[in-house]
Amino acid sequence: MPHVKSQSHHLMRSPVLAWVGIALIAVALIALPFALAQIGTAWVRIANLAILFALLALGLNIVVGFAGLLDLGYIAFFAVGAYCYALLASPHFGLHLPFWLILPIGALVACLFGVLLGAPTLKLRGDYLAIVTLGFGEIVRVFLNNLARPINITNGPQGISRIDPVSIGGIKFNTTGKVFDLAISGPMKYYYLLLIVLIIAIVINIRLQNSRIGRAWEAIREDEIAARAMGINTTQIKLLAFAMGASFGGIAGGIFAAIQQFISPESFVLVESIMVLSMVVLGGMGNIWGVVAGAVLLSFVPEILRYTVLPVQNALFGRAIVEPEVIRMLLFGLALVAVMLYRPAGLFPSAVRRRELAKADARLPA
Amino acid sequence: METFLQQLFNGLTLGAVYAVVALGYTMVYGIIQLINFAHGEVVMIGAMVAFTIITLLANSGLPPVAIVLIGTSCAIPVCMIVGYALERIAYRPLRNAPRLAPLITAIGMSIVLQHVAMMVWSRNNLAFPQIIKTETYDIAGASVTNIQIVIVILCLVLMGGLLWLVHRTRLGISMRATAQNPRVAGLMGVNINREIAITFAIGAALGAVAGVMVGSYYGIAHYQMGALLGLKAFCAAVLGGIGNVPGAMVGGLLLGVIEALGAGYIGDLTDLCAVPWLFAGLAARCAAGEHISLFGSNYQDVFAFLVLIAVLVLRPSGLLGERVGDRA
Amino acid sequence: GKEEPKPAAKAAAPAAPESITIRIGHVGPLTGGIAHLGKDNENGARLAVDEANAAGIKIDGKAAKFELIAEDDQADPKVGTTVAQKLVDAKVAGIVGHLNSGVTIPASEIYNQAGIPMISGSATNPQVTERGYKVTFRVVGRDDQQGPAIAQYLSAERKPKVVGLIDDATAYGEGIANEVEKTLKAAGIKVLPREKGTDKTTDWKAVLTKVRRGNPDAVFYGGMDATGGPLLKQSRELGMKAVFSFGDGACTNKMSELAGPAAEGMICSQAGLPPQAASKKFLDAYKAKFNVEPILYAPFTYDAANLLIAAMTKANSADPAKYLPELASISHAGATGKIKFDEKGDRKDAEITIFTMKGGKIEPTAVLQGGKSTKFDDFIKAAAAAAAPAAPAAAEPAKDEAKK
Amino acid sequence: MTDRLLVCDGLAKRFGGVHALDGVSFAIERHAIYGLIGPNGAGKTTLFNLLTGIYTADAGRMQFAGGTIDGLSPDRVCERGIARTFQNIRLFANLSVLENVMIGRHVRTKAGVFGAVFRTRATQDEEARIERRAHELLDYVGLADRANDIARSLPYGEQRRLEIARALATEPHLLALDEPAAGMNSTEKAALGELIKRIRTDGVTVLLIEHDVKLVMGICEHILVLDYGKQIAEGVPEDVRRDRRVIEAYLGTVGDDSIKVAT
Amino acid sequence: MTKSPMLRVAGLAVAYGGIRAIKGIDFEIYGGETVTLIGANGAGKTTTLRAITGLVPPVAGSIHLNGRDITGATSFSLVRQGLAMVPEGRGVFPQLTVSENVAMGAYIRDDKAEIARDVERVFSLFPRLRERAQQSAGTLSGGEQQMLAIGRALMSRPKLLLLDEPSMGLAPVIVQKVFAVIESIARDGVTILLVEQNANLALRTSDRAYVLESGLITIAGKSADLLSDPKVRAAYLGE
Ligand SMILES: Nc1ncnc2c1ncn2[C@@H]1O[C@H](COP(=O)(O)OP(=O)(O)OP(=O)(O)O)[C@@H](O)[C@H]1O
Ligand SMILES: Nc1ncnc2c1ncn2[C@@H]1O[C@H](COP(=O)(O)OP(=O)(O)OP(=O)(O)O)[C@@H](O)[C@H]1O
Ligand SMILES: [Mg+2]
Ligand SMILES: [Mg+2]
Repeated sequence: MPHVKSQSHHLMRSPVLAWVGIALIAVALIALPFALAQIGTAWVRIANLAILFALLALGLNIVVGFAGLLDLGYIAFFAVGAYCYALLASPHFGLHLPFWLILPIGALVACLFGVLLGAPTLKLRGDYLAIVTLGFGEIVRVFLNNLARPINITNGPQGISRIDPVSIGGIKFNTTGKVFDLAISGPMKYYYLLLIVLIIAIVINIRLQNSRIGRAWEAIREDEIAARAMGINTTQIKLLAFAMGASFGGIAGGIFAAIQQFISPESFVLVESIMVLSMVVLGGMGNIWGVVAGAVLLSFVPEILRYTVLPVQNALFGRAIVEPEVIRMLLFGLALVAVMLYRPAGLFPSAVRRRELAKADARLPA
Repeated sequence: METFLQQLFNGLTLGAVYAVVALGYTMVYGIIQLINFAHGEVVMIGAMVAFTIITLLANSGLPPVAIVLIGTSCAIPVCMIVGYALERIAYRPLRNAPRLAPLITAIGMSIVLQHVAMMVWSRNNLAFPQIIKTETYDIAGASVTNIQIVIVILCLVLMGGLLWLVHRTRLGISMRATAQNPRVAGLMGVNINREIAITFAIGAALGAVAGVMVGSYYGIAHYQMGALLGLKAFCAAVLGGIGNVPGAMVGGLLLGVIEALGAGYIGDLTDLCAVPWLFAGLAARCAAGEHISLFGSNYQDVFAFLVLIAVLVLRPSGLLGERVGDRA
Repeated sequence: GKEEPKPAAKAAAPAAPESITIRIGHVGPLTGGIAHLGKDNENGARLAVDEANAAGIKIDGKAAKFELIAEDDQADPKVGTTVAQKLVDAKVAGIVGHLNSGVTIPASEIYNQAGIPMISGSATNPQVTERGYKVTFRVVGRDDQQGPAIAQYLSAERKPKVVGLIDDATAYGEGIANEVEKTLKAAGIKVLPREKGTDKTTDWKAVLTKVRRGNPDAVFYGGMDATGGPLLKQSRELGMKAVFSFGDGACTNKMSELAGPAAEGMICSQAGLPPQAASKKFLDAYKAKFNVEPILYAPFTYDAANLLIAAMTKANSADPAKYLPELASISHAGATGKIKFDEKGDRKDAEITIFTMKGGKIEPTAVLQGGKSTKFDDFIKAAAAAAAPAAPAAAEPAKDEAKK
Repeated sequence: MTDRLLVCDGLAKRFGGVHALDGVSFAIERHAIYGLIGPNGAGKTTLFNLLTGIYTADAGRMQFAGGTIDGLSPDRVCERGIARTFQNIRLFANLSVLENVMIGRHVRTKAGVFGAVFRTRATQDEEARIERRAHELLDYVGLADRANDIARSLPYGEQRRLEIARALATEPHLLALDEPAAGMNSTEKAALGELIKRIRTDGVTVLLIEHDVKLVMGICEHILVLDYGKQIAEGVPEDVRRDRRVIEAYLGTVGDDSIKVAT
Repeated sequence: MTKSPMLRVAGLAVAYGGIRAIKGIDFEIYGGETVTLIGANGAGKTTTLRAITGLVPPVAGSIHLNGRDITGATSFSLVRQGLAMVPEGRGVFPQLTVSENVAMGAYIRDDKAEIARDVERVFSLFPRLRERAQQSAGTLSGGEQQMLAIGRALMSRPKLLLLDEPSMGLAPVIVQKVFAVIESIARDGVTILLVEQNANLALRTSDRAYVLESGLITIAGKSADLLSDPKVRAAYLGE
């Protein structure tokens, strides 16, 4: 009989070693943007996007991975967060609230939207829930795209520009600054900001997962009827999942708006929801580290391909045989397929998913 | 009234297109409870192949209907092969994997199919040669074209054929049996793999027909055309109750009509000038003959999705979907 | 494989140590729904760069070898900023692009910080140049130049009483439709409530039926040809007789392919002078090189790239800081007519050409400039007379074309 | 007056044309083991589903521990003190045995998001208590050494016992067991019978659906027999066993003799 | 019975994800026999049947049907060789009607007239099914579903019928009925392998029996002998 050990047990085995490991990782993460900047500042931006997506993936993981609710409209919460920030810190309404004030507002509003989405859909399962959430995502986007008349709220497809960059304690995040003799570019500053937010998000995720709430999510994912019979208020617990997931999206959206300084509804299309979902599934649903890895991987792979496809072709054939962007997309698509074929439960499956998979005869009668 | 009738015809045609694509989703879903997210791409390939053939033969002197038929009969086998390949490569190995795994491979295959199509047929919007003369008929003041009529009829015929196949033939019964319990179906002597492959091929053939329909009705094909169409059709299938043949039909037609009526009437329904006492400030502008609508045709998708959500909230397994009561 | 092989560069490098490589970036979507336009834009810029290389331009006394770095922004603002940074990292001297306004705006923040000039050949949203960035330019007309122009032409020439307005709910489509609406209303013409589809809509019948109810004499659609074609076709199927008019996004020959005979008589506008008018040379070269017709904005990106090169040549430097002033004050006869920038970086006195679909091809009918409409033939004559010595190459072949 | 824990009055439930339950009334006394038998499709499981709020009754009233439980949602019913097991085992199959029982503690604990995220003292204490109690319960049903196994990997009989442990974790007054002995052999059934008796001794009232006549007759004080949704007999095992209608509908024509054969 | 066995299982081992559920068992069944397999929960009875019908691949050993090696064959091909199974939990097709379920049993056959005759036979064995012919199988009660599963299995005219716990969850009356039918099938010459928890009943119905314990066969013999074997009585008959 296989014995299950919670993941934390491995780390706990030797606290000293664990701390050394953590310290090493911390140093590596702090040094990372400098290393990346050596190759090109673009890589720092890519890293930032990767972290942003990791935040989104962590949020979606609560809904999909923990609670087992398939959500295809997750990007809507990202959009809500981004628009909250944009409306409260741009010339559009002439409001310029500080970053640390808007972020919680964005999280709260996104959270409300999460409940709004969750409430009518609680009875739906699986693919039906997927389609409703998808519809919800589209509804939010269409509203953002059209709330420009009769009263101009979102400025419609034109988007909102000149959004305030993050500014904390007088430090502007969009310009290059100096710490001692070290030049720290805008993207680098955002990297550290994002990293801190990500770490907080991971800690929250881990703590939620190993809590009474986390167990309740697992229960409804495994068997909703049994969960209800065990006294779990599934309505509340599902709404909580939607709300928590949505707040992560809202926060990520706010930071996104600040980094881009321009947002428009076309950034919040269905494909983005699917992308985030792919990160969650491909990384390993339910496993926090897997999900983060999935986000980082799917953010980096296309960019790495962008940098390598053309040179590789040139080296091999002396010229581009097939257009690089076509190859990039083909390889990306194939990579998605290949990973799932070889690791159907994701790259780093959670223990629970692995067990699901081990049940080889999933639909054998009783 | 004319306008209403016109909108109804508009919606029915659009809905018929959705319905045929939705049938493809439903066939596959019906048998392995899998959303074949790459079905839209199969439709696209169907349109593209037909485009190539029809363009080649456009000036051959053959009667236009013959050309379209030849185009369709070339598109069908190609799509069937694509459908079969999809099943073999992306779905069969994952039959026992967690539910979301095939979703991701489907997305991957969609990307691949799109970009292969882009290599073959270029990035451009391809204009279908308009070889079939559009005849417009006047029905009680509403204009309907010959192509529209053909589309709606074809859609009904296809559904009828599928219903017959699924409920009256041995293949159909064994397909449904496989859907409900593949292993026990195997114990009855059903070759499940073959059965599933056939279903994919049938679904893909429907996709091919849909592709030709879309291409020749709208006159345009593009390597990404499948995505949105697939999405809408998928919604239609769910609306009707996914896995259910008449459901796909009803869902498709309904979605088409909802969209048309939505586009046609949301503006009127939310005309602020209709309730002048509510918005006194707008009185002057309204008096000038302006219509100030809160929402307009731009919200037709919202409208469609809201109806979809409302239907699902009231009937959690779609309009005609079997309510599989979760027995405790 | 349309890319040029580069063995020549390798061979030339050791022989002429005096050469410098100047990188010019081009960005547009090469994948996604409007990838064909992105490729078209890239081709335009590539043509300019190849021509410059063939011309053997010398900068700072060295043989300048221009290298076009083409990137795919997927029409996605996120990707756009990443790619922008990649080009900045690659130390490009200037940028041609991006295609979409929505991507151009955030990307220009990055170019602005890096001080690298950027010229878009297709971003028409006013916001692109409204933020006071010194390095942001465009050679295409703004929505608020083009929209009023086509509206003026429409109201002056066709005298409609009621006009229906449809757009595709994109920044471009809605933007230009808004401008058209403003101008029409100012002219006292009744405008029906705005109808919208999306940039992927192919079934317009519901929307058109609604518009039909208002009995418009003319309809304007803000959107691209891929959606405009079906729209036009379906309007005729619904028995609509109104004149249909479009902005530059749908001002292509594709319209007649997509709409068939229904396209006949539609009118549309393009910023600048049409290639036929300004430079047949461009058309021929493009066709010769890529074996296809330019689709839409290629002449503009061609001009944009040429502008960068011309400014560098004039400043005798590829250093952005040095050639930027030259660029800002440049006066250049391009494939789309004469180009000068105003202080915002927009094209000064941009002409807008009005086309009419005749026999399946769009043909220029009038040129609008500063609110004044001139018949195309008259304009060509006047231009030929006035500028014969200055830009013969530009005007002469155009005249031939116009006479056909 | 005897202490009646559950009183059901005129319960009815229809599915389309099927009268799954048709005016069923009965009462269960505190600390009893109450049997519910009847042919397949008689409505036994449906009765459980009404009781635990999974279905709502078309008619009838249910009084539990002095208050009504009509129309309560399953989780509220559980909170009131009714726990159940399922005919076709519904464990959280991919979770560990221990986790399954810990989830059972959900309804008696209260830590929320705040507590989880900030790991407050109170939350940590509560977690420790949950885990300790779960281990105790596993020990109680004899699964102590299985705590870390995955629920699905347990043999049938142990899965049944785990379901009981999970149900007990909710601290019920009434434990409703739906065919807990299905698929067990005689020896295992006997052990299960002992467990049920012990649960009752420890103060929990038991409502038992079972087709194993020997087991039912052996441990129940009182038995209700349903057929086609109607109650056809009620009483002590000896009487029920001799009831003509029960023999006809359920036990089989050969009467007592069949019981021997069937066990 | 001196002929070669109809079914011969030799050295069979089956594993689920590395854990062996069957650890090498040998047994055979001769034509016309009814053989019972008893054992505690999780002993591996179902797994044995699954391996025979090709639902799980064995990791070792061989299975021969009528002298032909069928190890690792797909289940649909085995049906054509005369094998049929009533799976644990019945496995009716819930959304198909009773008639369609019965028709599925004859999936491999083409002789319309004969099929009609067999449908008749099944309906006369289980009159209840005739009453419910047009009802979806999912709405049948447990006992009716069990009858349907048996009737359906008979439709392929099997030579070897495998039954997995046919009495599970059934009311005593129905259990009697089901066993009566099994006996009548056996009288018609169908070879039967019966897996049962209700050891008493199973041993009374069968000719020979095997006892499976933790994946190994520990006792084999005549059913009547096993009924009186004290070890068997203690472990499986609850005495
Ligand atoms: N969700 C449902 N939808 C439709 N019919 C149902 C549903 N639940 C139960 N039934 C029907 O109600 C009747 C009673 O079913 P129930 O499950 O209560 O029987 P039972 O007494 O538990 O039988 P068994 O001993 O076989 O478990 C049956 O005819 C069954 O088909
Ligand atoms: N799908 C599976 N995955 C993992 N282990 C399994 C699986 N199916 C059965 N097992 C294990 O294999 C062993 C044998 O199981 P099997 O179902 O064959 O037993 P059985 O004798 O039929 O028992 P029962 O009386 O409960 O039906 C058990 O330990 C069981 O837990
Ligand atoms: Mg029951
Ligand atoms: Mg078994």
